[in-house]
Amino acid sequence: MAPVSSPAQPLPADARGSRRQIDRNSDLLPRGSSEPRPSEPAVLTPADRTTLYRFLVLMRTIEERGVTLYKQGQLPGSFYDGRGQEAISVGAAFALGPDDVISSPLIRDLGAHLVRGTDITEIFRQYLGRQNTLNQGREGNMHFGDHQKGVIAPVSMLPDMMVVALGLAMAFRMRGEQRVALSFFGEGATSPGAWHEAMNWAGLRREPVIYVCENNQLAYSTPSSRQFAVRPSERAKGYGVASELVDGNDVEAVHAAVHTARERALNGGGATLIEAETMRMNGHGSHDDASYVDPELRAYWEARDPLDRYAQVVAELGVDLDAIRTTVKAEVDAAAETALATPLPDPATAATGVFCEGEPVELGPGDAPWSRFAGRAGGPVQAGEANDQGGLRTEEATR
Amino acid sequence: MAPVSSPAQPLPADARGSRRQIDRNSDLLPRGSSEPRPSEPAVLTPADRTTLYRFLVLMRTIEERGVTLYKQGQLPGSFYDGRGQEAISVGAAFALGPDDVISSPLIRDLGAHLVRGTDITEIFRQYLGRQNTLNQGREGNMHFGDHQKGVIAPVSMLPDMMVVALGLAMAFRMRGEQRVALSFFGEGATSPGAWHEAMNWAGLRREPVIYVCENNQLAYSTPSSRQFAVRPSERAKGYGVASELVDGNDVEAVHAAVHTARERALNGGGATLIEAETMRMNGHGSHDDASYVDPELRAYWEARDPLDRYAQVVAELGVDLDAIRTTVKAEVDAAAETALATPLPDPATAATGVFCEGEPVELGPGDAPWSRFAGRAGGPVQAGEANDQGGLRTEEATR
Amino acid sequence: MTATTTMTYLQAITDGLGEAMRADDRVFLLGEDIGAFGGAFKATLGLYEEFGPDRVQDTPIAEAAIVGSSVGAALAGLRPVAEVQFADFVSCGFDQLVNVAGKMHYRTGLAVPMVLRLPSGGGFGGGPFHSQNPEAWFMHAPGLKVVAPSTPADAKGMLISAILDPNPVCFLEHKNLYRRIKGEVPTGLHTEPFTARVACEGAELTIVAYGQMVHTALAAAERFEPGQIEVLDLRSLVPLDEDAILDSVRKTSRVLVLDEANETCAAGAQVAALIADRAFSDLDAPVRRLATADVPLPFSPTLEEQILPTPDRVTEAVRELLAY
Amino acid sequence: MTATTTMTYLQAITDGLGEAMRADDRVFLLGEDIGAFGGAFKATLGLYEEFGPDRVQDTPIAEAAIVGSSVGAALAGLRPVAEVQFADFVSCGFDQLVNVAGKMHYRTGLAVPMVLRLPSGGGFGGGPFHSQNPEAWFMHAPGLKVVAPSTPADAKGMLISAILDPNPVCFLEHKNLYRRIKGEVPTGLHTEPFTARVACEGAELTIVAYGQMVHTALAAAERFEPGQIEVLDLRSLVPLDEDAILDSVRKTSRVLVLDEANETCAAGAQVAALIADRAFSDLDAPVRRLATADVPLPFSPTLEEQILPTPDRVTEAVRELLAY
Ligand SMILES: Cc1ncc(C[n+]2csc(CCOP(=O)(O)OP(=O)(O)O)c2C)c(N)n1
Ligand SMILES: Cc1ncc(C[n+]2csc(CCOP(=O)(O)OP(=O)(O)O)c2C)c(N)n1
Ligand SMILES: [Mg+2]
Ligand SMILES: [Mg+2]
Repeated sequence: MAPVSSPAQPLPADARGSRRQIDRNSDLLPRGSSEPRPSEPAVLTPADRTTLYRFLVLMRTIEERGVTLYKQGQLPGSFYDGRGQEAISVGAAFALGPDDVISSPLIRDLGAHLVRGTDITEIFRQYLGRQNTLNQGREGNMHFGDHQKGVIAPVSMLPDMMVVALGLAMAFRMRGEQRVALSFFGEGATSPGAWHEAMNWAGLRREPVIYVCENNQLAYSTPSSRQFAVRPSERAKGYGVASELVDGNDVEAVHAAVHTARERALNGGGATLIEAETMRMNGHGSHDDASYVDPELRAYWEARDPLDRYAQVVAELGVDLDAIRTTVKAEVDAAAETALATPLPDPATAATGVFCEGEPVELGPGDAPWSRFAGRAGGPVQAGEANDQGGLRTEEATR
Repeated sequence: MAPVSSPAQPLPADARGSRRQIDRNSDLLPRGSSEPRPSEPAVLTPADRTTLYRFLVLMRTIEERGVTLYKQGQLPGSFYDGRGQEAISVGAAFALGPDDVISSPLIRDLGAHLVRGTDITEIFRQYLGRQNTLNQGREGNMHFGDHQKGVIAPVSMLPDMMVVALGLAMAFRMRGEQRVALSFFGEGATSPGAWHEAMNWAGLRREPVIYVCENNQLAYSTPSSRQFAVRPSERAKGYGVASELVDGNDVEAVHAAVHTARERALNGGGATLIEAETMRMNGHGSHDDASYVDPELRAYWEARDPLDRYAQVVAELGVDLDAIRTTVKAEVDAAAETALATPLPDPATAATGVFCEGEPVELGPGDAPWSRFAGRAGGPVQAGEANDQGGLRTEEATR
Repeated sequence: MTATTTMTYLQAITDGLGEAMRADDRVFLLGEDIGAFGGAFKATLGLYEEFGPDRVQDTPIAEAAIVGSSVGAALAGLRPVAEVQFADFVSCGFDQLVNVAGKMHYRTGLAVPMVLRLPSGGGFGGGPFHSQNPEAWFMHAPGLKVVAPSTPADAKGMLISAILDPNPVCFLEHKNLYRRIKGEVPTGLHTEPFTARVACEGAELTIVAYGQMVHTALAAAERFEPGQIEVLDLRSLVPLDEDAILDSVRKTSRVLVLDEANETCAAGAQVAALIADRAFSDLDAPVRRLATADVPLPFSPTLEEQILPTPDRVTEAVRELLAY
Repeated sequence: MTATTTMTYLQAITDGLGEAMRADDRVFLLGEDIGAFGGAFKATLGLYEEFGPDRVQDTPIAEAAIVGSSVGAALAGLRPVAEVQFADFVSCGFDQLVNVAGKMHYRTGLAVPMVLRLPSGGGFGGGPFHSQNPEAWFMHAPGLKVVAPSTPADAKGMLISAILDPNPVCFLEHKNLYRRIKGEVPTGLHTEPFTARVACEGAELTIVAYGQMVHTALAAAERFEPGQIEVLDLRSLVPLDEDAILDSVRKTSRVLVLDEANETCAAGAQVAALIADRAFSDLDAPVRRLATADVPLPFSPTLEEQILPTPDRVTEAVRELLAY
């Protein structure tokens, strides 16, 4: 890093009238700050832990199946997965309440969709380009979001959805709602200008938004050393955005960081950037053999696999991990089979719906499986019974 | 500013393989770094000081005349000036060598054009929309640059020319040239995404570029407190870009900062951002009465007028300030008269030259009036005799 | 009978914003310097005082964030109306507009009810970066509506319609009409449909125009016999009122398509292509266009006048076509 | 006789880059993942090894900076050739392209000799963000040249011509032709002028097309008698070879204008408007267009096929016109 000289001649404070005299920023102070709410710690019950593990396994199992489908030539286009990064999208989404909105999970973030309760048969259908309720076959792999679950589909342009999340957060603040918006992105996505505009605005206005940066060492073939000179969690300091660097392969660390960020946001403390350090263990997409990756580096992270690590924690609770894996595999197999039997979309629908003709649909609440949210605003969600559609009933796993 | 938490769980260094193992950044290390050159201090001779003062007066005098022309209805469009900020463009440009390139002076930066040797009659012609060699009447007030003097005309989109400066610097580095590119912009121009893309790239690649941010408290009506939560010279640390905060109303402080930045760049130390704190003393343009500005704030800065302050320094050298003012006024009057007698552009030229048909013209060397550059690469430029066309012969002023 | 007030085009916009905000508290404004200052053109004057800082928000200089945060707010159920200080700067938020806002409904089924106010156009010495007419870019981006009123009543009515519309609407307001054009404007929550309007009836030749060019066309039409020249004010570019265009051309059999925008791939190219296909057999003369040449709009008055379509040049083109 | 080699469209591009770099050491490449990796499509494969890291530069993900730094490098006398990973992402650098690069020469007299390589187009399941055809936006931005070759020889020749051109050139290379189309390519520093080319001669009807649509048109033409259908490959959109278009239409009197881009304000709208004005009296039938509807290009094969112009739909339109 280049040397940073200290200010040569700091001016007296009263020379900066803009801060003192014509500041109207107080206009925009978050509503939340006027009624502070007690912060709660990120306590996870054994059932929560089992649920988290189950989501990790579910994500891994679905994506492994996706890779197989790709190799079998069943998938149009390429296949994109988050192998090695499962702890991030699962841990982050698990810390959200039902009315929070994710804008958006990106291609490494299947876990976020799963935690919110997205139907896994529909997920396979979108992989396969079949008729489905998530994107009607209009969008490519992983470009979907179940808006009935408070998830917005991403665009490809990085990291545009950070800005959309900002707007959602702004609306929540303006209406005095206790909700946050969360956006995922890779470390490569910190280079485009949209990142800066979102960070600057979020820090300035203290919007209730959480930015989760997955620093997985690579942006396609480009190492992070060719992306920036200063890591994102450091850079956040230049925006008045709180930041935290976490081990992205530790699902509870990610969960705790997002929980803390959410508490901060709801208490009027504004935006947070969480940099979760991890490693992309597969190619950029399944077409990419990632031969440019140093085998030693891969080995380092292989040894820190987030599923293996969390398996130890959950096994100590006396949970039958094999039972979870077996149930999940059966579910995934069934979903994939159903999806494979689903027809391609009806060509007659190809050009419909460019414009909205009626009333806009509203974003629905997502599942919020963490025990903390049981019986809360989200309705009848119970810890361990989070997901009716994805078949994520943890009692099966915990017996 | 929101609290910034310290990294929760910093990972071991060998987990960041991208920095260690697949780093190819060394490919792009600046050529300059291989042959270190001795740094020179920013020594100003009495003649240099007189020249600097003369440029300050020239800028003020031209712009006062411009405001008068605006009030007389002689100018198409509005008029934009840099009253109160003269020390920045004058001091910064004075630290540049002949082959350095400015991309670009903005609407507060007339002084940069003057130091580089731009003809002042042509400057009046462009104000008046008359036929002129700087922009052929195609561009509005202050949107010009004399490329024969190594100055590139700005676009309006803020701060796009920072990115162009980056490309110029990149070319200088690639060719192993001892040149820098310098870009001016206001504190408001730090919010658009282009600022970030330029800063990130400049810091990462250590390009020989100097970014001069004029923090003049306001962006049109918007105070800097509504523009960012962390000031630009602090934010620069998040990019690996060296930075300095200077008193923008002290011409020698600005000069020294740019000189240091230039030395750094030529020695392979990469980019620098200089935040020069100052105050816009007129409206955004002459159409704007700036009634939204706090009178006390204005008074604070009025008392620190850069011309008044430097007049004291130069008077102590025994220089006859009135003589300078009188000569400058005569020059400016003459230039304005000639410009007023110049016809509007020939309509037949309106649609020509959208495309380049022949060979691209090359950027020419600018005047480099600092005694340090006397007799150097720039040719016959002597301290105090910098500008043949603008009539800036300091010997007249110093007798 | 609706009550009306005489207003400038600019006052009609301010009035429209105020009415929409009074009628629906989900409507809010954001943009650079639009708060207490009232905006570069004073289009939001008085609204900060009436509605407060949350509903009239000053933003940093960040067009991508202005557009993108409007998308987010719209998805959350608000009705953002964003001002871009000059339409020229929309290119800095272009990606958010065409890729995020425009494609959202088709891709996800989520509506993006937002309005982007774009003070556009030239004719007053704005130079290359304060005179642009970017509407054809948006017409070529599926999912965006694009409207460009020419009168105070339409400015207000179409602005309110745009705010009520569940889709992203690019609202081109012509800077050179702001204070130059006055007219009767219905009071209250007046709406106007996104259709064309016959600005002046005629039987022998149709001039198709929108925005400032409607006034240029009307000035030229006055030099002919009453009833000779029809001026069709498109008002809306997406949706394009194809029936109105074809009906008029079928009636007159001669057509001149005007654009203030640069000629190549302008709105007028689409209109001319439409006529050449669907009204071919009704035409008695070539489909002629008059547009700004493919040149950045220059600053100096002599140059700008040379580039923009003027009543004189329109008159000449009409004469030629009538003589064909 | 020029020596030739059989190459794919993609290989021809790599070959063209290499030849230009060997001939002029001011030429350098920049873009995301184009270095040792060779680019998302492998268009720069082997060039990093041959020319080293300064002349084949990996960049951060920053399209505005890719375009803007290319402008700066060009002003400094280099000849940058920038790759946008997919043409769709050019919208993120749109402002630098249209406002900085495009307007520089007119405003300042400074030339900006740079090439922006834009892997564009659909037909292979890329979905809304990996299939766009953005060329009409650039056509509507004065100061940019826009070319879109359809054959390997043209891809190489026009790429080298673009690099030699003193202006900013948007080079649309069609992703769906990369590996699908092979042909004879002249070796060495082969150049091609920015003019149209008759891809197939015919007397009864002209199909105007460019890029992938040339192949769609040729496939359709084969279903008619030899010598019946003329296919005009525009190759260059700015400058547009108006003479070639008018000559062909004057000869055949019937014309179908094809676009892979979304219909409204596409290149084809400009071509159709040109014909309707300047070849009006030579026409025996309406100027018909066939284009992709105004819809983001969908992902699933059944949907994408339904939206893109296909040989079947071209054939049908030709039949209709011949019967007119
Ligand atoms: C603005 C933009 N430019 C280029 C691309 C093409 N692209 C897709 S993914 C990718 C790499 C992203 O890296 P990172 O953000 O680190 O995410 P990761 O793939 O590592 O999860 C690139 C360059 C894009 N999607 N958006
Ligand atoms: C991208 C962009 N958006 C909006 C504008 C309109 N605009 C012109 S000057 C200005 C204020 C600039 O403030 P600052 O950068 O602080 O410079 P100053 O005028 O204070 O010197 C604005 C918003 C612009 N030029 N560019
Ligand atoms: Mg990454
Ligand atoms: Mg300022």
